[in-house]
Amino acid sequence: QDGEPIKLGVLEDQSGDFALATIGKVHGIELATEEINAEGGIAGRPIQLVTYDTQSDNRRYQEFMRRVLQRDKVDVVFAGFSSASREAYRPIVDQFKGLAFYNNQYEGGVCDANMIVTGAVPEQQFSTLIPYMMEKFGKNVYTIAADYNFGQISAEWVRDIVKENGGTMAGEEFIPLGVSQFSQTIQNIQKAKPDFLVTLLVGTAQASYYEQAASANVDLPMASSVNVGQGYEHKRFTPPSLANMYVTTNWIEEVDNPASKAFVEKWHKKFPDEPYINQEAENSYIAVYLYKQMVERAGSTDHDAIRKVIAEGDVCMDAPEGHVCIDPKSQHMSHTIYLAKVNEDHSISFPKVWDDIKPYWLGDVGCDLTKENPEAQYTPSDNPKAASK
Amino acid sequence: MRKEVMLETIALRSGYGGKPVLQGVDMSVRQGEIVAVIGRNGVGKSTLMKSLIGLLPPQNGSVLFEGAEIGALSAHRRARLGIGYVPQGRDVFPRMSVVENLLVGQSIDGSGQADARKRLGQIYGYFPILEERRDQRAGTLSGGQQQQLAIGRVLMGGPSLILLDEPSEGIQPNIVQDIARIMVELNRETGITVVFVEQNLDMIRAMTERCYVMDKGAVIAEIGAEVLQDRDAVRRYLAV
Amino acid sequence: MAILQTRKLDKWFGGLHVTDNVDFALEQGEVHCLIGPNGAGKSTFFKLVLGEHAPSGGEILYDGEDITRTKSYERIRRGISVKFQVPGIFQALRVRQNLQIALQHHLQGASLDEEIDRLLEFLKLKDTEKQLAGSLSHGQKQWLEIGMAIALKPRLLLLDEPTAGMTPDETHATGEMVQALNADGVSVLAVEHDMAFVRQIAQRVTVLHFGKVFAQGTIEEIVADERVAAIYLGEIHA
Amino acid sequence: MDFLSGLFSFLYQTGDAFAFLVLSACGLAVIFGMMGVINLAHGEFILCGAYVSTTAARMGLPLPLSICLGAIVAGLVGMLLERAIIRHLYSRPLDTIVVTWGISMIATQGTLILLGSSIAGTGTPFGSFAVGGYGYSVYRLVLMLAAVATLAGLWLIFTRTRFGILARATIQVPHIAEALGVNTSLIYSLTFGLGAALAGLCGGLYAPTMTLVPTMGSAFVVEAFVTVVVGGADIFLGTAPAAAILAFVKAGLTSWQGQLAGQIGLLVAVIVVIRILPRGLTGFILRERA
Amino acid sequence: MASRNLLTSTLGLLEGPQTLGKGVGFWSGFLVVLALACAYPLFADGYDVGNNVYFFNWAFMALGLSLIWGYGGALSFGQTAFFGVAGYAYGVLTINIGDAYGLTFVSLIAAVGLSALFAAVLGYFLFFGRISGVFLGIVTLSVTLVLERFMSQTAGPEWAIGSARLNGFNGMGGMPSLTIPWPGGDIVLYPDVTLYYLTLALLVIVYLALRMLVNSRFGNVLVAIRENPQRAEMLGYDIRRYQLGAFVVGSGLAGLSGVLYTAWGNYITPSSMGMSAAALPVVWVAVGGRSDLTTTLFGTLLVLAGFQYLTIYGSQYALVVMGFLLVVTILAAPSGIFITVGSLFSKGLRRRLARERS
Ligand SMILES: Nc1ncnc2c1ncn2[C@@H]1O[C@H](COP(=O)(O)OP(=O)(O)OP(=O)(O)O)[C@@H](O)[C@H]1O
Ligand SMILES: Nc1ncnc2c1ncn2[C@@H]1O[C@H](COP(=O)(O)OP(=O)(O)OP(=O)(O)O)[C@@H](O)[C@H]1O
Ligand SMILES: NC(N)=O
Ligand SMILES: [Mg+2]
Ligand SMILES: [Mg+2]
Repeated sequence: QDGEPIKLGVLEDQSGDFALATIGKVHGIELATEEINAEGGIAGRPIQLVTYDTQSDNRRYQEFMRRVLQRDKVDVVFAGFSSASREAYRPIVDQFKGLAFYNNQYEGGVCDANMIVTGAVPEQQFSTLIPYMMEKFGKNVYTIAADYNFGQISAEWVRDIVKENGGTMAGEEFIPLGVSQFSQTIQNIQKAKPDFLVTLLVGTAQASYYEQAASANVDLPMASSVNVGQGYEHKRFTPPSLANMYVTTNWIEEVDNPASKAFVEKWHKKFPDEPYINQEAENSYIAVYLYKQMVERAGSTDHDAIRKVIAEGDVCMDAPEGHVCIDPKSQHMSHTIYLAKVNEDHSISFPKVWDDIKPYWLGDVGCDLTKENPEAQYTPSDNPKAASK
Repeated sequence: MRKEVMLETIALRSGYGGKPVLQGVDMSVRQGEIVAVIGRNGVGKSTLMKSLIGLLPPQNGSVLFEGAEIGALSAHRRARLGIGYVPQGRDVFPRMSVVENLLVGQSIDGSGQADARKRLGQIYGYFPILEERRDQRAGTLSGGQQQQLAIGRVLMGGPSLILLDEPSEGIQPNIVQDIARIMVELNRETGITVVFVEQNLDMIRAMTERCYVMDKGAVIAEIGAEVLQDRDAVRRYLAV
Repeated sequence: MAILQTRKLDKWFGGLHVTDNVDFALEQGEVHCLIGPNGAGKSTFFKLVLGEHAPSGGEILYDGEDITRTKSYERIRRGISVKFQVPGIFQALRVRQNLQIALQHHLQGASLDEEIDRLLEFLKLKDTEKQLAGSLSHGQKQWLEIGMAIALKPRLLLLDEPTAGMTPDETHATGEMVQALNADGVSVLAVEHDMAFVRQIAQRVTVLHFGKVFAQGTIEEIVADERVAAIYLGEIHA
Repeated sequence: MDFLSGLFSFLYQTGDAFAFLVLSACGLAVIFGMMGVINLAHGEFILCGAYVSTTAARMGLPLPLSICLGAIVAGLVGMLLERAIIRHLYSRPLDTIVVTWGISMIATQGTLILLGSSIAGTGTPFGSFAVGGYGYSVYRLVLMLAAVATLAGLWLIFTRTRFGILARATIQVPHIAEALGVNTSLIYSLTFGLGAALAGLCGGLYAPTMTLVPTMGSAFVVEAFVTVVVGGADIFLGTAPAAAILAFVKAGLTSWQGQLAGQIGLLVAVIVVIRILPRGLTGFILRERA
Repeated sequence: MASRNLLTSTLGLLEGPQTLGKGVGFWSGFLVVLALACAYPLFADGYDVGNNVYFFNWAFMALGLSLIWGYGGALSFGQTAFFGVAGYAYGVLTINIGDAYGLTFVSLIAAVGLSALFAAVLGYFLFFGRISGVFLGIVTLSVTLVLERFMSQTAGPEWAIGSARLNGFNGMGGMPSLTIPWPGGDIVLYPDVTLYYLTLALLVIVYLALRMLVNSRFGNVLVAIRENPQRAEMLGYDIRRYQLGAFVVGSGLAGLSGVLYTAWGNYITPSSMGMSAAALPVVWVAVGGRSDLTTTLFGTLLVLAGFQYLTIYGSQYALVVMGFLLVVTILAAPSGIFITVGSLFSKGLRRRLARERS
């Protein structure tokens, strides 16, 4: 055991549609690993990465999840960008009783003891963002969202929060993934005259919306939980197409505090060509340190032991974004949430920061992984609490 | 008045893939001559024509045109030397109109637009149906109409040598006679050289006095006017 | 009784009247030739009879039954069979397989093989049985297609220019084959421009011109007809 | 007034969809519709046009010139590929599926490796105008004009120039065209190059309106294929009406029921049109005319 | 006696003009390969065995496409539609009726049947509407894309059949693996040795049955239709029925792939009906050599294994290398990789290659 490397599987999309947002995740893991190994590894054991390129293809996740668990016998695996890829590999993790980290913001709801989630979830991103926007710009809201689980569930969150805060939905529109032409959508928005727009657009094709809206002179404040933080559109598009957009993110490279600055600096030293360090990259980096902590406290890589550590409720660390902790009930992570505002020239300012927003929702609806493990994904309309009502 | 040899093959061998068909063909055609090639089904007549125009590369032997070796040239280069080819089975461009088909033929001499009008008029004179159906898609022409188009098409390029593979096929008798007449006329007026594969003895007799007989991929005889007049004699050559 | 009859059969291609009110009857057991200028509508007539084209008007009777709307394959199954003007064979299959596909309708096993061999012999294609049909010479393709047409054991055989590209001897042999089939009771309708062949086989001849029946009669009558000479035959046969 | 602005809006939306379909499809209409090469790398020619034109524009070349440059570079790349690879496959067009799929993989991933996961855009020029209280992008009118001009240009090239006639002849019966003195190998290169250039033009034209990533070509491919095929055998007769019908259906359904309906409606329209006209629109038009 | 004749003539169809390989040599080779395949789990670890099951899963779809396209000449670009329909059907059925009493196998059969039924309806619409060539390819592609886009947006709770949530783009999970009822505890077929043997057996059966089918009268006609549909019709065959028949069988096999895949990974997703998924079977089949079952089978397994290998070891260059290999293979091996490579060793293949070259 002693001195034997700890094997950490990495399944991320280094090519294909998602590569833009996910290559940085691999780099984050590599950076953390290098640092940890330089400091003597995890409890004296070096981390050994076993990395596969999943090519933005769900089937590769299935193939390689089996491979890392069965052949490479990794101790833990960090895997997946899209929720579909996570759902593709989750049955395999469950079958082999593996332990997987999903280091991505997503629609929330995974209640599975074999999964640890470090990405942000809706209660962290929307319960902060939407009330802020309503207060600042008005209560009439229009949502355009990618027409799949993430978009639909996020839109549901937005809708509920708008209602709770006494606002109205001026409209809601779902855009199939891969759509790149928005003329009609733009007109629908203009017709509805909302006070602000919530954009839950996902993927590179859908990002074309901003340029097209700008050229049609849609001059609305925008709110988003995915853009900027994930796809760094403000860096890629010509100003001012993203101006006046507000994003809640648990971290981006513009975050202005010493820890964050140091983090950015060492990152760019190691990866000078990195176009942008996004929030998922930071989540992935954090995750390695959290895992280190869990293993060291558990005294082994054994999952049950690790879960006992998590159950203690104080697996926490000071990350570039601030203090974060793993919630024992859901095995999701608390976050510091930054409200990033995109200015005319696409520079970023942070009008507001929320400390320590907990991933409370799963616990509220009845997920308690310290007691039982349903290996399921709950949604606002489909969860134990909704069922018992 | 012996004229120069225009086209000559020496021990020409060619075929498809590994399969040899022509087993050493020797023939020679003088400038301004009309020569027929006859033979039973499958002896290699069409193969010979394809080898002359360059659609099949020679495996051995040579093809000389006006004294120069052309065996290594691609088909379009040979065509541009002034060789016109009418394939067996017509092969018109099916989804192009009749005029457009004719215009393609111009590439043989790459002439300009002005000339085209004159040539078109001439060809419409030979084959009035082509003018009538000027804008019809060639693929919907009747078999005989297509054959006329295929012949008209090479004449558009004003070739100095024309290779005809069974030109009478599918054509109504009186037009067969017309075609024979046209060829002879052209030959007289412009000195065009003609090599043609044909089964129709009347047409052969109407056009030529000299005829190569092929069998099993080789020229086995050369027959002249007297023999051609004798139907039974010709038949004997063509029998097994 | 007529095995094939058309009544006021009509076909337009856009503005072109290709088959113009054709009333035609082919008697049971007859060998009948259809001649006429290029573009007269002979091949189109065949295609109408076979159901390749839908007529613009009129009807087609086979064996006294209306088959105007019957599907092509059904017409074939009732005993019509055809050799097209442009050889239609299975280019990428071997010669033998071409015949097998035609023959497997009514034969199988050893008798199928025997019949294929017999046909190959008859068509002089024995040497080429393993060749791909697409690599046959033009004339050989014609033979193969004739072979496929007769392999169906038709009651009515339609031949569109069967001897195109054949030597006089081969043409003659084809004529004998047609006569042999006819002796077995097959009715034949052939389109041909080769008058020697027409002379050899035709019991009756119909001349089509501009889609209309222009003349009808024995070959002697037709050849003697000056109007036919003018539009079609030219001086040699006049 | 309300009616008029509504009408304008519908025409604008239909025109917008039409432009997208036409510009996506033109290059494919030449390469697939004419040459029979099933070009699954069509999107990558578009990518090439987009990247080149954007890079040129960011280096200071005026946008129209940059777009032309994109088209030219894509065309040259196309000719190169034709020479090296595609020309060996004309006798077996189905195999072009695999080869162009391979080329597409190389191009997409190669771009990712060499140029990173995205490049910065140029922004959409010309600003906006308003009709009946709604803002519209001027540039999208330019796209519509470009679509019509491209169609007209293609039609002229292929029916009114000698190159066009020779190209069609070469593609229909290559060996006979060759035997008639046509340099078919040159014609093939030029034709393929033209198709690639048109794809590049599409990329250049849409680059200012889109995210520039290595996989961006895939946004065009399905629409392009569908338009060309619904058009049928004669691309010059078929592509424009096909694009018009599909654009009408797509714009109508999108404005009525949203983007999903527009997407699905487009595909269902394809199925229905082909079912009614199994030879595509060309087959239908020709039967009416002949 | 009669039945014996029937048997021998049926078995005789195992070889014929439509399939490569005949005689003692070929069949001994076949047995050797089969024996090796049977012995494989004894030497391989659990991962390799399960991974091979995964490869086998796709082979059915490839064989089906070979029948439809390679033999019948109808390029269906939408085999993944049937794959998806059957996969989802298996999921919905098993989630609702459970995995006891061999019900997973009932679901398997029902799901394959459903995809075949869907193929029959669609095929009727296509072939009886005389749709062919590229038109067929585009219509089938459109069908599969419609299914993909539709299924992608079924995330909401209203999209459920019984207790089975369709779950949109994220895909449907939670269906049981194939389960054999067994006294003293059902045997759950995880991707492991038992599932390996089951899948292998299915594959051998399907392969042999297809060989018999294509060498039968039906196969002759199918090939004839590919070569010249008009001629085939003029020989009295109702070509639409034959095309439909091939389409239904081939699509049923795609359905079988879908079920096996879904049961293997307990997961099915709309993207398995998307554009790139739809192109894959075409690529596999073309690389091996579409007009033969054996080359299709081995080509598919080769491409699957080769690409996975490249992805494992090729890092981000994997896709470039794959693309390059595809291009080179098609250029260098015009009749598919096996015939071309095989022709180096075998005279028969050499002749076939020469024929296809010319
Ligand atoms: N593409 C080909 N591939 C292979 N062999 C071929 C090909 N074309 C023709 N052959 C063979 O070459 C031989 C000669 O054919 P060719 O076409 O030259 O005959 P031909 O004399 O023109 O006959 P016909 O009078 O029937 O037109 C024949 O045996 C034929 O089977
Ligand atoms: N699909 C079509 N569209 C338009 N016109 C057509 C079509 N098919 C045939 N035609 C025309 O119909 C007429 C009759 O053609 P058909 O093929 O029946 O003639 P044919 O009598 O067989 O002539 P040939 O002796 O030359 O074979 C011709 O003028 C032809 O151009
Ligand atoms: N997890 C997401 N953004 O799909
Ligand atoms: Mg010949
Ligand atoms: Mg005819």
